[in-house]
Amino acid sequence: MADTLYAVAAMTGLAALLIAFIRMIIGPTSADRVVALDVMTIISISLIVFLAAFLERAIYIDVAIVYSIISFIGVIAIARYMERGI
Amino acid sequence: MIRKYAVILILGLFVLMLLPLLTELTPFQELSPVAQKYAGEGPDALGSANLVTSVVVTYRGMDTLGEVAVLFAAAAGVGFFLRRKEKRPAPGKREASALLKTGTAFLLPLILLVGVFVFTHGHLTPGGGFQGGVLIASAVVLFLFANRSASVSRTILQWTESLSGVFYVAMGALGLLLAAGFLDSRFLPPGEFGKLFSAGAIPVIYSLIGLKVGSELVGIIDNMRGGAE
Amino acid sequence: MKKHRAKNHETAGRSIKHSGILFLLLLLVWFLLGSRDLQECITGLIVSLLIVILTRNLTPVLGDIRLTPRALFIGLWYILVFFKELLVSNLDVARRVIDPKLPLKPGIVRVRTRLRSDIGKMILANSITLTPGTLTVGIRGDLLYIHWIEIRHRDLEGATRDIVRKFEKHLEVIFG
Amino acid sequence: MELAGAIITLAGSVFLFLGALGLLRMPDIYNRMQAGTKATTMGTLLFIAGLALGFHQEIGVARVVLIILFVIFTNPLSTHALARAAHKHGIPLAKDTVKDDLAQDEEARTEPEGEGK
Amino acid sequence: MIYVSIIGFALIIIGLYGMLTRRNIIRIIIGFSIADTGIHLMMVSIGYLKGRTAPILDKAVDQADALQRVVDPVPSALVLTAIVIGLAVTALMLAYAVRLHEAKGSLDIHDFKELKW
Repeated sequence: MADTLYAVAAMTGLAALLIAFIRMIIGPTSADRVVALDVMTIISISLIVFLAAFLERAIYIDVAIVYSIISFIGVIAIARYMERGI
Repeated sequence: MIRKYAVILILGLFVLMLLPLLTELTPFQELSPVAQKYAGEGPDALGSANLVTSVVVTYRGMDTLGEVAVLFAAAAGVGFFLRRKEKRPAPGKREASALLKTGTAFLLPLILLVGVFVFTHGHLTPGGGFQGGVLIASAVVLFLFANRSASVSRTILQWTESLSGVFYVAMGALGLLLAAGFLDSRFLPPGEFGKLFSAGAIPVIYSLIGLKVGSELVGIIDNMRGGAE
Repeated sequence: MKKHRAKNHETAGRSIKHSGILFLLLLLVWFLLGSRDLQECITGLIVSLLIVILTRNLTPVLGDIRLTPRALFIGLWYILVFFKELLVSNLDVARRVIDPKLPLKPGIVRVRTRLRSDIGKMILANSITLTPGTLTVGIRGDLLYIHWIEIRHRDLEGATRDIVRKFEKHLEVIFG
Repeated sequence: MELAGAIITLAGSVFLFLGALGLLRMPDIYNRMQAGTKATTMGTLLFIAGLALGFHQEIGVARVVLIILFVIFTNPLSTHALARAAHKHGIPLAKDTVKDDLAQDEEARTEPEGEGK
Repeated sequence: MIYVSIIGFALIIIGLYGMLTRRNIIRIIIGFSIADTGIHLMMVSIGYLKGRTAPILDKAVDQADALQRVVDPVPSALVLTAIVIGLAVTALMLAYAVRLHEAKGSLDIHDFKELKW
């Protein structure tokens, strides 16, 4: 029962990833694409934790932490570039 | 028009050249003999839980030394191309939002800490010197993005980089003197498997690599920022 | 890094307070990251101390936090308020997204905050961004520019009352 | 315990999905950010918390708490930076936008801003 | 893991195509970066063994059955090296692009005719 629910949750997460990807492809402005990429990153972090739980490897959580930090800095970099700050 | 056909021809030749990589690729059923030696002996002999780390730092330590040297050469090249005598904030650059400045002042130490964690736990977690160095560099990059007029102290950077490089090579020489060969990490006690102070000199060497990589990357970023007008 | 000279007694006190809070925070993060045996403790202490010393020239933003018992209690209460607002906000967004007509009336309004400290403003802006239909777009002094998904008040006072007050009354106690 | 975790994770994934859907449906970038930030922050929070509840022996709770704290702090900050950049970049608001005080004030004063003091 | 190999192969070809057809130097560098990533993916996929896990020993993977449970660590180590070298090369190319831009005020590869015959 619980495993089925978890699997459904992961599938929903993957679907969300795909939808955000559509926005990244069509997004009229660069800011739209960056927002879509940010959302995709956050969904991926959730899915990495999901994998860590189901493969029973706690070490994959470290990957999620570092990924969230790097994506934050990447978004800030693009934002500062767009407002001509760097 | 000819250009287009030339491009297609070159790409086709590349596909032909690289296609055997795909078609001849037979997935391994077992670990290769080298990997069997590393995976079988590595944990006992070196005490490192992360097999990739034991390969990178000890078994293939010379490769890593060369890699660090290449990175150093690249940093020096970037510095050579883009070096400026003095730096001033270019006019017309917009200040960052006050919220971002506050957030940076608060997040910078935390990201630095995670970076240090990643490179000190290279033998236990998926981290390591290069990943930790990149995290440290990105923390400094965040600071530079948020504060237009800020600059990084060159003296600190150069001292960190040189000292960690010198100590890295010195650790390698110590391995030559006290253990089996250059960059052999077994001259410190192996400690208890899975603890922080274990795996001989691997954490020390990887921390030095982390500091060196971090300061080199910060140097590259700083030079690029000063060079772009 | 950026030079910050402690000019008088008050800024020096603020700086020391900042360092202390930052040190505790770093230790907490270190323990959350790794295991908690003796070797980790010693390394964590040394690393945190080093980082606090290295970053001493940054703006001491954490020095504005008040550490009175009342502030701590309000802080815990604030977390509950915040999570409630987060939940409401998500149900609100969900309703809007699912509704086929997309009920929107967006615009950017000004609001005024009474908070003086930088960190207080940051927490306030973050809270506003995460709560129903509002998104902080800009800040200038004590004016915040909020993108509001459904404008209910066009004037500054009404918008301030609707968006800011519910957080501000708690944050005022914690940060001043 | 495991069932409760699974239900929380499912709720989180629904929020993630709604956030992505909002990203697709909303008319302009600022409204997209509204959906993107709020729903995904809450979604990630619930998703990860549910997993931590169900699998606390396997993955440990401490690091999961760290991820949640980090996401709560940085996600609104990066969204704010991006929204500000989009506004400065001149990306227009949707057609049915009622008012834009920021652009109004921006025109009134031309000096560089952002100091906050 | 033949899929990963195919994706890596496709990335290499896409990157090469970009490098050959684009005129802007920055885009050429991006093409190089994409091809680089494709090479990394192919190298990692060669070391993969079906049903095995990352070569890091902890509570979940015992030292005793490590030989049966982990993937090949050598390609991973090589990819670590390759990533760092790729980063160094990219940084150097970007620095050179900055200098070219300063020299000619343009990043179009067709404006640099000195080496053409």
